[in-house]
Formats: sequence, C-alpha cells, structure tokens
Amino acid sequence: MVNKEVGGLAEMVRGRVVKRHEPAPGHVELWIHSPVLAKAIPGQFVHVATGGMLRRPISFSRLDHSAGTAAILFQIVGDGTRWLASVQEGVELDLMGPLGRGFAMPDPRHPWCLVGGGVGIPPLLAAATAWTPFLNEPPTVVLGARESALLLLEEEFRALGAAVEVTTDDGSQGQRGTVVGPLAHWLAKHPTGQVYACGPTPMLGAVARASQGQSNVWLALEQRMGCGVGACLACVVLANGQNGPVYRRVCTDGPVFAAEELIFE
Amino acid sequence: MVNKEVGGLAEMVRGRVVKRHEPAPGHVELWIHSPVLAKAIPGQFVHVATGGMLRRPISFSRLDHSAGTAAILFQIVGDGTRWLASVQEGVELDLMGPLGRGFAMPDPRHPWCLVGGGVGIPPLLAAATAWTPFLNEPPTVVLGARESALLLLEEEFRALGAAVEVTTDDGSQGQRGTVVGPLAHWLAKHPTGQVYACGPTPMLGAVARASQGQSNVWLALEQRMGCGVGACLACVVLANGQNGPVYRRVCTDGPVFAAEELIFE
Amino acid sequence: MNLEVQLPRGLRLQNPIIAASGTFGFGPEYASFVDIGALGAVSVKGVSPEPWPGNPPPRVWETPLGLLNSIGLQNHGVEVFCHQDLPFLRDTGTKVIVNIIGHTVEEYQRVAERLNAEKGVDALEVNISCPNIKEGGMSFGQEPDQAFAVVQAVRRVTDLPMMVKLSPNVTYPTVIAQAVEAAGADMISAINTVMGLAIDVKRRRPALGGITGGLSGPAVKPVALRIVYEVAQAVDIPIIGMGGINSALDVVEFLMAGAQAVMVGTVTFQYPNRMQEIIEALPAVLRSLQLNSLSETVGLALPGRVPLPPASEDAYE
Amino acid sequence: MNLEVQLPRGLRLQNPIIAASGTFGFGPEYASFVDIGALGAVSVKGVSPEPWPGNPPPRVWETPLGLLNSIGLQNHGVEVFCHQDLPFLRDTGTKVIVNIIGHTVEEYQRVAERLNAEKGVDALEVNISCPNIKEGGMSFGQEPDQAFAVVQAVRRVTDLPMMVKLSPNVTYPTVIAQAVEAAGADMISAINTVMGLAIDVKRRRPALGGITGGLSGPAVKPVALRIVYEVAQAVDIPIIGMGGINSALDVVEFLMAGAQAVMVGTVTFQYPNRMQEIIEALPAVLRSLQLNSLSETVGLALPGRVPLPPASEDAYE
Ligand SMILES: Cc1cc2nc3c(=O)[nH]c(=O)nc-3n(C[C@H](O)[C@H](O)[C@H](O)COP(=O)(O)OP(=O)(O)OC[C@H]3O[C@@H](n4cnc5c(N)ncnc54)[C@H](O)[C@@H]3O)c2cc1C
Ligand SMILES: Cc1cc2nc3c(=O)[nH]c(=O)nc-3n(C[C@H](O)[C@H](O)[C@H](O)COP(=O)(O)OP(=O)(O)OC[C@H]3O[C@@H](n4cnc5c(N)ncnc54)[C@H](O)[C@@H]3O)c2cc1C
Ligand SMILES: Cc1cc2nc3c(=O)[nH]c(=O)nc-3n(C[C@H](O)[C@H](O)[C@H](O)COP(=O)(O)O)c2cc1C
Ligand SMILES: Cc1cc2nc3c(=O)[nH]c(=O)nc-3n(C[C@H](O)[C@H](O)[C@H](O)COP(=O)(O)O)c2cc1C
Ligand code: FES
Ligand code: FES
Repeated sequence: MVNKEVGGLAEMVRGRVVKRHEPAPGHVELWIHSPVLAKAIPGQFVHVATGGMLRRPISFSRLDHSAGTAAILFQIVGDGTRWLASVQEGVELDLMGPLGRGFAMPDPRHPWCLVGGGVGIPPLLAAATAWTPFLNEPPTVVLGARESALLLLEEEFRALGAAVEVTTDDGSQGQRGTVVGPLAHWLAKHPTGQVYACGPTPMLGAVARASQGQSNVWLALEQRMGCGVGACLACVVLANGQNGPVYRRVCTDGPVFAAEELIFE
Repeated sequence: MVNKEVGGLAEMVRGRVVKRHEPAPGHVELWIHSPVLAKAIPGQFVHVATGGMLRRPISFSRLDHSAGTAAILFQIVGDGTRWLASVQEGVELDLMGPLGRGFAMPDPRHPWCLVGGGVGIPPLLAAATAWTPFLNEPPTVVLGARESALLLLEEEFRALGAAVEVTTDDGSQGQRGTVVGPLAHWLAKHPTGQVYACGPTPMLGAVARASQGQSNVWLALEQRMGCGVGACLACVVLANGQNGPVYRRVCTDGPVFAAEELIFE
Repeated sequence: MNLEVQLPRGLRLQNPIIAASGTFGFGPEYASFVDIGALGAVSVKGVSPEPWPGNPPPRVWETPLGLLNSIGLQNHGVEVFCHQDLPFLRDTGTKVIVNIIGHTVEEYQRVAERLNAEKGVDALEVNISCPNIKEGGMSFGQEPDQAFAVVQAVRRVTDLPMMVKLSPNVTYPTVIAQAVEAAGADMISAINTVMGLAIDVKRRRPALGGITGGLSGPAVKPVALRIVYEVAQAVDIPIIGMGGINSALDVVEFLMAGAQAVMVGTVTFQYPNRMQEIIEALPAVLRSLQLNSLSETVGLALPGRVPLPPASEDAYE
Repeated sequence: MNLEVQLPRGLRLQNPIIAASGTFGFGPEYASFVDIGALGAVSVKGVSPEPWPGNPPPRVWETPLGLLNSIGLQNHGVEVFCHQDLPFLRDTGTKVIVNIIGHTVEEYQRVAERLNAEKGVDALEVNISCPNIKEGGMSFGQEPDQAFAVVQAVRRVTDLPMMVKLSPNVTYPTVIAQAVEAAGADMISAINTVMGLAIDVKRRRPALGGITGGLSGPAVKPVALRIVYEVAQAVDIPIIGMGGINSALDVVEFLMAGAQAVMVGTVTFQYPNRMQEIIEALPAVLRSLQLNSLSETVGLALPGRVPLPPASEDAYE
C-alpha cells in the first residue's frame, strides 16, 4: 500500500501570526492567517523561512477552513525554531505550502488509533479534528512524552471525545514507558484497526515492528530537508522498491508513508 | 617628523548611546556614555562591533571629559554603518578604544588650520573643541562637501569662533571646488602655519601636494582594518622608510601621520 | 537592457541566469513556484545511464552561510529522464542543459549518445566530479588526463553545445580547464561544490550519511570567484560562473571576474523566486554602476582591462 | 576538568586553545585586551630571515561569514623579532610557537637556525604556503616533494618541536601530510587560508591589492574539518586544527574530527576575548555532551571509533 493522498496546491505565502501560545516549556504554537494553508490536509507541512540557509519544515497542528487559519506547534531545538519562537503576534511569516502528502482519511468501518510522541503529536490533532465528525467513533489516542510537563495537546484530544492513553519516559504521568505498550495492546484487540503515528524515527520504527503484518499503519516521517518540493533529493528515507531498497523523498513521496513501505535499520 | 602622540590606554568598553542625531541625510551622530573613551585624544578612533566579521573604525567627533561622553559621527555606506545608524538611545555598544595615535596639539606660537572633507570633518571638531581654549586664536577651518546638504558641523566650528570657509563640489554652498583652493591660499599667507586634515584619501593627497615643503602638516588617514591594534598588518599605507618605501599601519602608527611621512600614488 | 547571451554552437540564452544542476530537480518540481520560462536556462540534476541510488541520509547540513550536501548523485537514469522529465521542460520554453554523469568514460558517452535521440536538449554539462570507479574512486575532475579523456570521449559522440563543470578541489584549476578546452569543451562551468565535513557533536560522528559533502552557498563565493577569475585568463572559451550567488550584485561580481553567464543554486531552496528577482534587478544594478550592457561588464576586473576608477572616487564620502 | 595537552618533544600546553599565526601579531599587540598567559600557546605572525614588505592595500575584505586577506606575509624579520618581540612573549608565561617562512629552502633553514640561539621559543610552525621563488612562485605546500624538501631541511637544523602548516589549496591534502610526516614533522597544523577573490564592483577590479587572498573565518570551517578528518586517518602525528573556530562547540567538532588542539584566528579581530571565553566554556560544553576529558573526545568521530549514539536519541524530542 502506498500513500496516494495528494495535498492542496502549494504556493509561496505570506501569513500573519494571529495568535501565539506556549503549551509547554520550550514549545510554541503559532496560529497563522492564511486561507491557502488552512486548506491543507492533516499530515502536510509548511516550509518556513527562519533566516538560515534552509527553510524549516513544520506540520500543521490545526487547520480551520472557516477562519482561514492554520497553526503550527513546535519545539525549540536550534536556531531556526528559536527565531520562530521569538515571533510575536502581528508578524508576517514567509512560508511555502502546503507541501507533501498528508494522511488519507480512515475507513469508517474500522476503528482508528492515533499514536504520537513529543512534537509528533500536533499533526495528529489536525487529523483527529478533521475526521472525527465524519467517522462513527472518536479515535483512541496514545500520547508519549519525556515527562508530564512536556505532554502536548491532551485536553484537545479529550475534548473531541477521544479515549486518551498517556505514557511518559519517567512515569510522571500515565503509564511509564513508550507508546508501543498501549499500541500493541490496542492492536491485539483491533486486528483491522487503522494506525496513524508521528514522532521520533526510533519510535516510528518501534510502531512499525509492533504492527507488522497489519496493512493500515501510516507513519509521518521527519528528515532533514533542502527544497521541500522534491527537487534536491535531500530528505530521503530507505523504502522497499520494486528491485530492492530505494531512497524515497519525505517531502513529496511522504511525509506520510505506509509502514510496510519503509525499511527501518 | 613623525607622530609621537600616544593616546589613552585602550580597553574593551560597553558604552550606552545617550543621544542620537541625524546631522545630514544619511549621516548619524551618536553620543556614547563612556568615561574611558571620553579621555581619548582627538584623531584617535573607536573600533565598533556591528555584527560583521570585522569591527568598524570611527573617529571621535566630540569628547567631553566632564560628562564622560564621546560622540561618533558617521555616514551610512554599507552594512556596518547601516546597522549602527539603526541603533537607538539606550542601546549598549560593544567597543574597543580609544585606539591609534591622535593629533599632537598645535604650537601656540603659530596659526593653525583645519581642513576637512565629508566625514573627515568630525575628528577636526573634536580637535578644535579641545584646543581652542588653550591657543591664542581660534583656527581657520576649511570644510568641503559634495553639496550643501551634506556639509557637516559648520555651526559648531563657528560657535568656537573659527573662521570657516566652505567649498562644495557643485557650488551649492561657499566656493565651488575642493578644499585645496582655500588651503593653498591660507598656506601662502601663513608659511609657518600648522595644518590638520582629514577626509578621503585623494583629498589628503592633494593637501600633501599643496603643502609640500611645509613641515607641520598632519593627515588623519583611513584604511580597511582588521584588528585595529597593530596585530594583523591589514591597514597599511605606503610611507617613507629609512631604506625606501615601507608599509605602515594606520591603526597604531597612525591614523595621524605627518604629510611628509607618506607616499601618495 | 538586452540581457541576451550568445554562447558557442548557437546556444542563445534570453538572460544570463541559469538554475544550477542539483538544486532545481529534473524540471517539474519547482513549477508551481517559479516561472521556468523566464529563466535563461535550467541545468537539470546529474543524469546517469542507469539509475543511481545516492548516499544514506542525512544528506544536507547547514554550516555558517553554507550548505553541505551529500546527495550522492541519486537519479532515475537517462531513460526515465527522457520520458518523464524532458517533455515537460521542452514545453516551458527555457533552454535545457542536461548535466551528465558516469562512473567510467563509457558511461558518460552512453548518456550523451542517448540524448542525441531527443528533441529539447539544448546543451550538455559534463559533471566531472563523479568518482571514477576504475581509478579507485578519485573524481575525474581532479586529474587533467582523466578530465581530458572524459571530455574527448563525450565530444566524439555529440554535436551539442558542451560545457564542462570544474571541481574546485584541485591544486591547479587552470590546468584542468586547459585540459578540457583542449579536449573540445565549448564552455566551462565553475564551480562545483567544495569538499567539506561537519561533525554532529551529539551523535559523535560526521553529520552527513556520506561522511564528507560538497559545500555550496554564500560561504564559497570567494573561492568560486577566484577560480572563475583565473580560468578566464587561462582559456579562450566562455565561462558560466557559480557559487554562492544570492543577488544581482553577486552576479555582477562573477561577470566582472570573467563569466558570461551564471548559475544560481543553493539560494533557490530558501527563495525559489530569487532567480526571477535577480533577472528583474540586473539592468538597474548594472546602470547604477554606469554599465550599459552585459557584454561590457564581462571580464572588466581582469588584468589589463581595468578602466580608470569611476570619477566618484574623488568625491567626499 | 584538566585541559592540558601533551604534544611531541615535551611540548605541553595548559589548554588546547592557541592564537593562530597572523591574527595575533608578534606578541605585544593584544596585551591590553587578552590575558596572554591564559592561552594554551601563541603562534606569532610568519617570520622570515630578512624583513618582507607585504602586499599593497587593501589587504582585507569581508565576504559572507568569511574574511579575505592578502597581507603578503609582511614582517620585520627574525632579528627584530628576537630582540623586540620574543622577550615580551617569554614573560607572559604562555608557550611560544614561531611561524617561519621563506622563499627558498635555505631561507627557511636560516630562520630556524637563528631561533636555536634564543630562549623562549617552544616550537616552530613551518608555514609552507609561501611562494617558492625558485619554482616560479607556486607555494611549497602545494607539491609533496617541495613540502618534503623544506621540512627535511628545517628538521636538520632544529630539535624544537616542529609543526607543519598545511595549505587547503591542493587536490590531495593527505599526500602532503604524509610527505611532511616522512620528512620529520612532529605535528601538523591545518588549515591555512583557502584561496579566494572578491570583486570591488564600484572600482571594477579585484577588491584586494594583492588580487587573490586567503579566506578564513566561519565560512571555511567545513573545509577545515574535512581536511583534519582525512589527515587524522593518514598520519600518526598529532594535528592542531583550525579554520573558522568561533565557539567551544566548534572546538569540539575539531577535536572529534581528530585534532589534539586548535588555533583560533579571525574571530579574535571582532572579539579579542573569545579565546579566553572558549577556554572557560570548554569543560561545561564537554560535560553537556557526556564527555569527561579532552583525550576521550579526540578522534571520536573518526571511522571505527563511533560509539553507540547517546541514549537520548531514543527519547521524544
Ligand atoms: C515533515 C516534517 C514535519 C515536522 N513537523 C514538526 C512539528 O510539527 N513540530 C516540531 O517541533 N518539529 C517538526 N519537525 C521538525 C522540525 O523541522 C525541526 O525541529 C526544525 O527544522 C529544527 O530547526 P532548528 O533550526 O531549530 O534546529 P537545527 O538543529 O539548528 O536545524 C539545523 C537543520 O537541521 C534540520 N533539522 C533539525 N532537526 C530536524 C528534524 N527533527 N527533522 C527534520 N529536519 C531537522 C533543520 O531543518 C535545519 O535544516 C518536522 C520535520 C519534518 C521533516
Ligand atoms: C581611523 C578611521 C576613522 C574613521 N572615521 C570615520 C568617521 O568619523 N566617520 C565615518 O563616517 N567614517 C569613518 N571612517 C570610515 C568608516 O570606518 C567606514 O565608513 C565604515 O567602516 C564602513 O563600514 P560599512 O560596513 O558601513 O561599509 P562596508 O563598505 O560594507 O564595509 C566593508 C568593510 O570595509 C571597511 N571600510 C569601508 N569603507 C571604509 C573606509 N572608508 N575606511 C576604512 N575602512 C572602510 C569596513 O570597515 C569593513 O571592514 C573611518 C575609518 C578609519 C580607518
Ligand atoms: C543539493 C545539491 C545538489 C547538487 N547536485 C549537483 C549535480 O547533480 N550536478 C552538478 O554538476 N552539480 C550539483 N550541485 C552543485 C551546484 O550545481 C553548484 O555547482 C553549487 O551548489 C554551487 O552553487 P551555489 O552556491 O549557488 O549552490 C549540487 C548542489 C547542491 C546544493
Ligand atoms: C590576517 C591574517 C593573517 C594571517 N597570517 C598568517 C601567517 O603569517 N602565517 C600563517 O601560517 N597563517 C596565517 N594566517 C592564517 C591563520 O593562521 C589561520 O590558518 C586561518 O586564518 C584559519 O583560521 P581562522 O578561520 O580561525 O582565522 C593568517 C590569517 C589571517 C586572517
Ligand atoms: S527536501 Fe528536496 S527533495 Fe525533499
Ligand atoms: S588593523 Fe590590524 S594592524 Fe592595523
């Protein structure tokens, strides 16, 4: 199975920050007014100019068609995100997007589970918000974080009616350990379940292993990017090709891939 | 004759901008609170961090011991001065100084003349202000500018009682032409006169030629600098050495040289 | 101002701004962001006779005003290129330069020959920075005799305008330039990326999957200008300059150093629109320097060509 | 944390931070800004047997995060150096490395021999980037046999610890490194500046009086790391790394790439204090990377030395 979802047509966009919030220490969420970006599909990303040589790819945490706003939620990890975190309401950002292939909507006949770790959680909120109204039941959501203080968006998922399970590395909230425990449990109970996961690459590898044999497992990947549009071939991940392993581009073949497409080392 | 004047001991200084003024289009004067810099000798300079790979050397336009302030007046010509021009009152600058050998005070027995072109004028104001109280008569001052609007500090010199002659390239104020005309005239009348000149290098060459044979002619030079302290040998000008031409450093052997020391091509 | 550039074998560009190989894909990728038809030309990502897999990720890493990459020349091979990408490019109306690569002299020849069969290829750019697998992996572009051999072999099979792209990672770039001129190159493009490395201190290993990488972007501009300036004095064929170009003023530097046209690479990642902005700004920038045409600008800074400094030098500043 | 570095022939530095040649004068110039005694060592500006005049100005030009210089090795000769500068340096308590230069093999020898007579010289740094006037001006450091000849000749006349400074402007830096090792070098310092050029578009000529210049500063850091990393695998003698170091993290990159100590140059012009700040910051920066000594850091990124990634890689970020 290959991700065939295609997003809205990408453009160069100038978008004004209309709201700024710090959901956790070292994390910032910015709401951007941009009707073009607001039409993105959950799992797509925006490529943000932050002053460095390269733009920074960030997924959408919220997409609001009617308000014409899109939000991004990111962790401060280096110069680019530090600059972006310093941006205040009213500032106009230089953006490219929406880019990449987003998540395909779940089949309403089967249960669905969202699995997010750290700053992999935000795009899953966009997905949950977009799909819950159209599906028979709200999702099961498994959230992982290093510690309780860094857990993102739990309340937002609960507000959608989701069943939320939390894991933390240090046990400061929910179950101690990683998201893989609760996921494996859920998979055992829902053999036709559909999984949507986003988080650090080692976590995604673990999700892929835990769901081996299952066919509706979708992973949103990260990789260092150059162009963001498929031109430079920088952002590749190892995938199964017709004649053995091939490198595929996260920016245009992904960022969402079927778990079975990928090769984790 | 060689400039033996030595300035105050240089330091790394953080100095707050206490006043900002735009004396002419594209020119900014900043008053900086710094008792260390305020003790500089006219003709010395300060090396200003402006974000580039190198600091920017700027002479002092005013030195006020009692207030503990030093001022710099500069033209916006590139990135460094553009940044410096954007600095507002209250901002702290990262400075090194005072650096270089300043002007030696004139011999009170002989008349003196200050010759300044463009942004070469500011250091001469510092000199006139420092010396006039101690000398028998105020200086003759010849100021040159491209056009009337760009003429700097004329009122300040007049306030000191100086006889000011103005030349402009386009004749929009004073005599049309360069400072060399009035200077040659003055030199003819004052064979023991002492000349202090600062301005673009071609102008200083013309001053040197016009005053050939005269021994009390002092020129404050500009050259692209690295360290500002004599270490890198970047800032050299061609000078007469014991065995022919040698390169001497503007930052520590100058910026003030006796005209007869220098070789203009 | 007329920005046309006339190059050998009838290659005429509407302006001197060319998208640099490897930074503009195989054609369609930037179509929604750039008016490709407005560019002087596009040099596509290196194309080999068969598909090449490329290097393990990470493949890019930022350095101070520079970019390290180790893409490893991943591409889907000349067959797929001809069917999938070339028709699109042909329709944009821009000139198409195909950057060709190989691991052996025969592989280079094979790509060039295959392209003879296609309409819409306006020129070849022979990228001699590829590892020569027969000679233990050192690049063809690092030894004059190997550079000569590749270029001569390609020249034998093609009548297309042919430029050869120089590596900066050599002791004497002019010697390589003279070798490829002697082998029949119509033009030289310079420079390819500068070999570099970064360490990922957290992971305690080289940052790039391919260990070393090629440095591009503003950081390398002085290196590129030095090579263009020296090569311009060493050969009689036109030079296409590149390396760190960000602005129309940067373009003027390359023109004065002896380039007839330029390529723009890394900056496109940040500002896809920058090439068009440069094309639009160039006439005004030239005029502000009292220059009235491209041709009088080319080589103005070369020895023996220095005119009197503009009169304004004598004015007060 | 103990920052001492033990180098060949008993050269012991109190820490790995050395002022780079040409950016710290002959000793006294920075005395009112820097606590020279706190530095690991000072490498003085290149010293020749007789005074050298240097190149016409302008001698420096800024480039994107880089600095071009064409000082042309101006210096007042070894005699004046010994009388005027050396006594000052000796009294600071830092280690003194004398960077030596010459136009012929004999000139290099002459400087080295003259320094034998002096107390207070702790090591020599043979700068082989000088033009070899007998061989038409190409630098000694660009050909292995010439590099070998110079180093062997200096080795014959001195027992001082001797490092040889590599030029990055060569096709195969490792070949030069192996040549100087074979000729008796105790250490290698790398890199000297990268050849570059800038155009002054207003004056329509090369910006520097010396036409081409040497590029230094952050822009060249990836080039320097690449050469250190490769040379560290090609020779068995210690390496002193440099090129674009601005911070303690930059120092860690060079250490992991295989350098035992580093030199800091261009940044001193902007921040004379930076070397001291780096010395003070280094222990904390190493500890933040779970490293407890200099020695375990050296070479950590070299092939075969890669430890498991730190556990934190598996945590959510
Ligand atoms: C498709 C996609 C979606 C993403 N969505 C989010 C999100 O919603 N929230 C969030 O906090 N982060 C997200 N990331 C990661 C985010 O792009 C990086 O954290 C960010 O680029 C770091 O930039 P920096 O300058 O602060 O860090 P630095 O480490 O200084 O960046 C240096 C370079 O490395 C790249 N880089 C660093 N970390 C990563 C990474 N994890 N993935 C990809 N490139 C990286 C940067 O883009 C830059 O080119 C996403 C990444 C991708 C590829
Ligand atoms: C001793 C001395 C005193 C000076 N006093 C004054 C003053 O009082 N007022 C004033 O307006 N200017 C003065 N200048 C000139 C001033 O230093 C330059 O205008 C300034 O450095 C330009 O910096 P920039 O970044 O704006 O320009 P850019 O052109 O972008 O600078 C690029 C580089 O060139 C150097 N540079 C450019 N122009 C000059 C120049 N004319 N002289 C020396 N270096 C230059 C810069 O320092 C920098 O390293 C003085 C120069 C010297 C050497
Ligand atoms: C990601 C990337 C990929 C590249 N791939 C190629 C290539 O396939 N063939 C080639 O000749 N040059 C390639 N180059 C080199 C560029 O064409 C150009 O020579 C270099 O980047 C310098 O220009 P710049 O500083 O404007 O980017 C590549 C450069 C980058 C950054
Ligand atoms: C102005 C200047 C002068 C230099 N002079 C010398 C020299 O005399 N001898 C030498 O071996 N290296 C010389 N260098 C090179 C430096 O020692 C160093 O190798 C180079 O600048 C890279 O380090 P950096 O990026 O930290 O400056 C000089 C560098 C600069 C910037
Ligand atoms: S980032 Fe350029 S191909 Fe994906
Ligand atoms: S600026 Fe370094 S010696 Fe004058």
